[in-house]
Amino acid sequence: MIYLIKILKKEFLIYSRKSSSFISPVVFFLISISLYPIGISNDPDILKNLAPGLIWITVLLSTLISFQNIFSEDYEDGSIELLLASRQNLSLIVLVKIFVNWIFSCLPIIILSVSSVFLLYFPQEGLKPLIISLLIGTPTICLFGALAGALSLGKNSITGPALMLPLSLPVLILGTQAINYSLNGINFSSNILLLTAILVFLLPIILFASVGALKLHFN
Amino acid sequence: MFQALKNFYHKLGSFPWFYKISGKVIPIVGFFSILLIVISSIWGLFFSPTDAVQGDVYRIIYFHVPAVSVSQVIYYSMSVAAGVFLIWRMKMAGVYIKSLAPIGAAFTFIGLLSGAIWGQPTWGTWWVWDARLTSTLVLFLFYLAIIGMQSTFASRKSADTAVSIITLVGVVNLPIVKKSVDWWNTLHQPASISISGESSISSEMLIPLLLSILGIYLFVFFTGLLFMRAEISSREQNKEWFKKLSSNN
Amino acid sequence: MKQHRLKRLYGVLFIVFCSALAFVLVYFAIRDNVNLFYSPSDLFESPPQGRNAIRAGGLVEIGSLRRSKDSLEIEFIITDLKKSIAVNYTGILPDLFKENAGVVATGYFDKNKMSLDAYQILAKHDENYVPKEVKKALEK
Amino acid sequence: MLKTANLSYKFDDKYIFSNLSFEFANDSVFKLVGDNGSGKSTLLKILSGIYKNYEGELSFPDDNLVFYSGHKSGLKNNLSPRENIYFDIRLPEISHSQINSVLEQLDLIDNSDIQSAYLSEGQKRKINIASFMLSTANLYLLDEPFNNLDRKTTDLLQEIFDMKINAGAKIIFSSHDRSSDDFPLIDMNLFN
Repeated sequence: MIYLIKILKKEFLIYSRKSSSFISPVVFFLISISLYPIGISNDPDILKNLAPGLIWITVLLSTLISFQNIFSEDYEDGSIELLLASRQNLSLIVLVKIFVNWIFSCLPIIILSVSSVFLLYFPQEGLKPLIISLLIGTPTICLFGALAGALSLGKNSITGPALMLPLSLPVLILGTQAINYSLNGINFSSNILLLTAILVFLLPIILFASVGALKLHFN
Repeated sequence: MFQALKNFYHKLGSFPWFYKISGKVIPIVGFFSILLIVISSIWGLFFSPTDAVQGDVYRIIYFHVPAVSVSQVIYYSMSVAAGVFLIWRMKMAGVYIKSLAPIGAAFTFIGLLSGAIWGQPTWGTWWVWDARLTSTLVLFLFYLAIIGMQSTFASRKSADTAVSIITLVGVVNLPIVKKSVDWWNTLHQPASISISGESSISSEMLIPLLLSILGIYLFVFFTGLLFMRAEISSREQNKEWFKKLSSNN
Repeated sequence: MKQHRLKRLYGVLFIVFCSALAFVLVYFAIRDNVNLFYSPSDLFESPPQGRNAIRAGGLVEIGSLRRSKDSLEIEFIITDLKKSIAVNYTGILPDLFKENAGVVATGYFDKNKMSLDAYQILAKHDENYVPKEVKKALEK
Repeated sequence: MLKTANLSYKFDDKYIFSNLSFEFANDSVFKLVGDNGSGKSTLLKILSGIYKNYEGELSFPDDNLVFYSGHKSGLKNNLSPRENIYFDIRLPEISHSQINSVLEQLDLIDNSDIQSAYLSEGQKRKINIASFMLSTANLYLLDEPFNNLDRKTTDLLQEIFDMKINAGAKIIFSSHDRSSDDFPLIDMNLFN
């Protein structure tokens, strides 16, 4: 177990040293949030009911950009080989990597999405379901990101995004619908439960698939 | 009888036998498929009656319906090949997936394009986020993922393994996407040729449609064989059976 | 127990445990999906409490469709051949909406007026196919 | 006893090397030589467990603990040398005093806390040597450890080899110079 904590610290250090890993989600969020009113329209009620979808799309795109650097940097400097040689349980290590990537690519955006109440005229009471659905939905999207990253290791082929989008479509639909339901009085707990079910169901499967995909590169 | 089936199954997997047979079959299939497509398009575009409701716009059905149906059939056949590859490690299945993916992608694109062209006059918009259109787009994305996957692996075997896994993930994911998107009421009118119930288009229009479907399936068969032959020759060119075979014909 | 077989066992256990947990969650999600489906007779016998929206379905009674001249306001009656309730809806009806066709309306039910003001009308099935929920309700 | 019996490795139905049988006695050093692509790195990767689908038998002693170091050192550029060593997954739990003593021996101590990206190529290789020194494995698999090392570091590496051998470990490393100074040779060309 201790080696897992050691790896968690190592990943945190690496991410925090790379200045881009702090700034890119924040800047990315601000850019997209300011683009939407300009691009679509700054009429409050249009933005109001678009807000949930827009925030979800921002989180999805942020993961889409950052899924490359879960594994590709380790592939280039050979750490993946060392991990394979070390006989440690690779799936736990990959889980730690995904968790750290979630911290640095999704969490900032979830926290910042509170600002959408002012920027996108998002109604106050919709905030709680928004945060809950994001907190449960984004880990699943990061899982898909890890799988895409493991498969297209090193070479940025079309496979990553082409695989991630279809897989995260249901999560996107459930997430945005949960918020819309809560806004017009419908109980949205069933959506949240479904989102959790998807996350819980997919966690082991996508984890072992990613480890398998990594090993495929070193058969 | 079972023994005959088994060794036919093994013969199917052997490259030399396939290379010999496809050499003879390709020209015949190619000729017939082009012929059929030409006949059905001419018949469908100029001679079949105009539709009462949609006027002449419906004629695009002769490209849209076959393209969409063939794109889905190709994908399901690829997922069968993926299963065969993962269980029996048959190299031919890997060749099959790699060759059929671009064809499937092309026909999905044709299906989307023709659907949009047809949708414009009838629904008044080029594109409508509706269950079937979205899942066709997702199918197109999966095809791209499979094509993209081929080049990211050093060894051929691990590339085929990864591609098979993605194909199976796709087969599982497609119905899920269709179901989750279905929660919006769908504008796409029900399938005009329902296998079970009576088809809701008149017979004069139906015959050219069936002809064009047959033509396009034959065309896919033709290009599929062609692509597989090319793929086999690229994988096996340093093998003696290939040198012997390609030298004398 | 060989080392890697033990590891594989843990992996399989982990997958089985997560799938079981997922199914339990899905069960709860479906069960307390508040806007359960009500047929008109259900609405009469056990009307839903609370403020949340419900889904009601049935066949559109022939001749019950009334459109107001100046606005998009529409009223029609749905029935399961035993009871029938009025539905009012403002907006464009889906193109497959016809009389004597199956329809599912989602909205808020008003007990004393026995009417449902719907904000979503689903009529995605054509005439020769009645939504299965409605069919179930009809057989009851 | 580490033993291979007609070990062969096929990459997409082309054999890189085949039926290699060898017994690696304890506390000894073996030098892998052979042309490029003759399978030196592949053999090291098979022995270290990275490549799994080889043909033939491969038997390890049961208390086998492997230290593998390939062409790419696994060094993180935005971590300092000290952190790179501390977080090296191949090493057991090590104390900071051990790290300091190793850094001093390799005279890396004065820039042990700046990001490794700013170090020279030679200094980066020394960090890898530091991990090699601190490891308590009993099977060392090194891919061309002596490449472009200065005289001083080469001698130091020789010393560490002897230290590890006395401690009862086995070392198998690949190299380009075929001069069999005093290490028993395994010539991979024989098995192509």
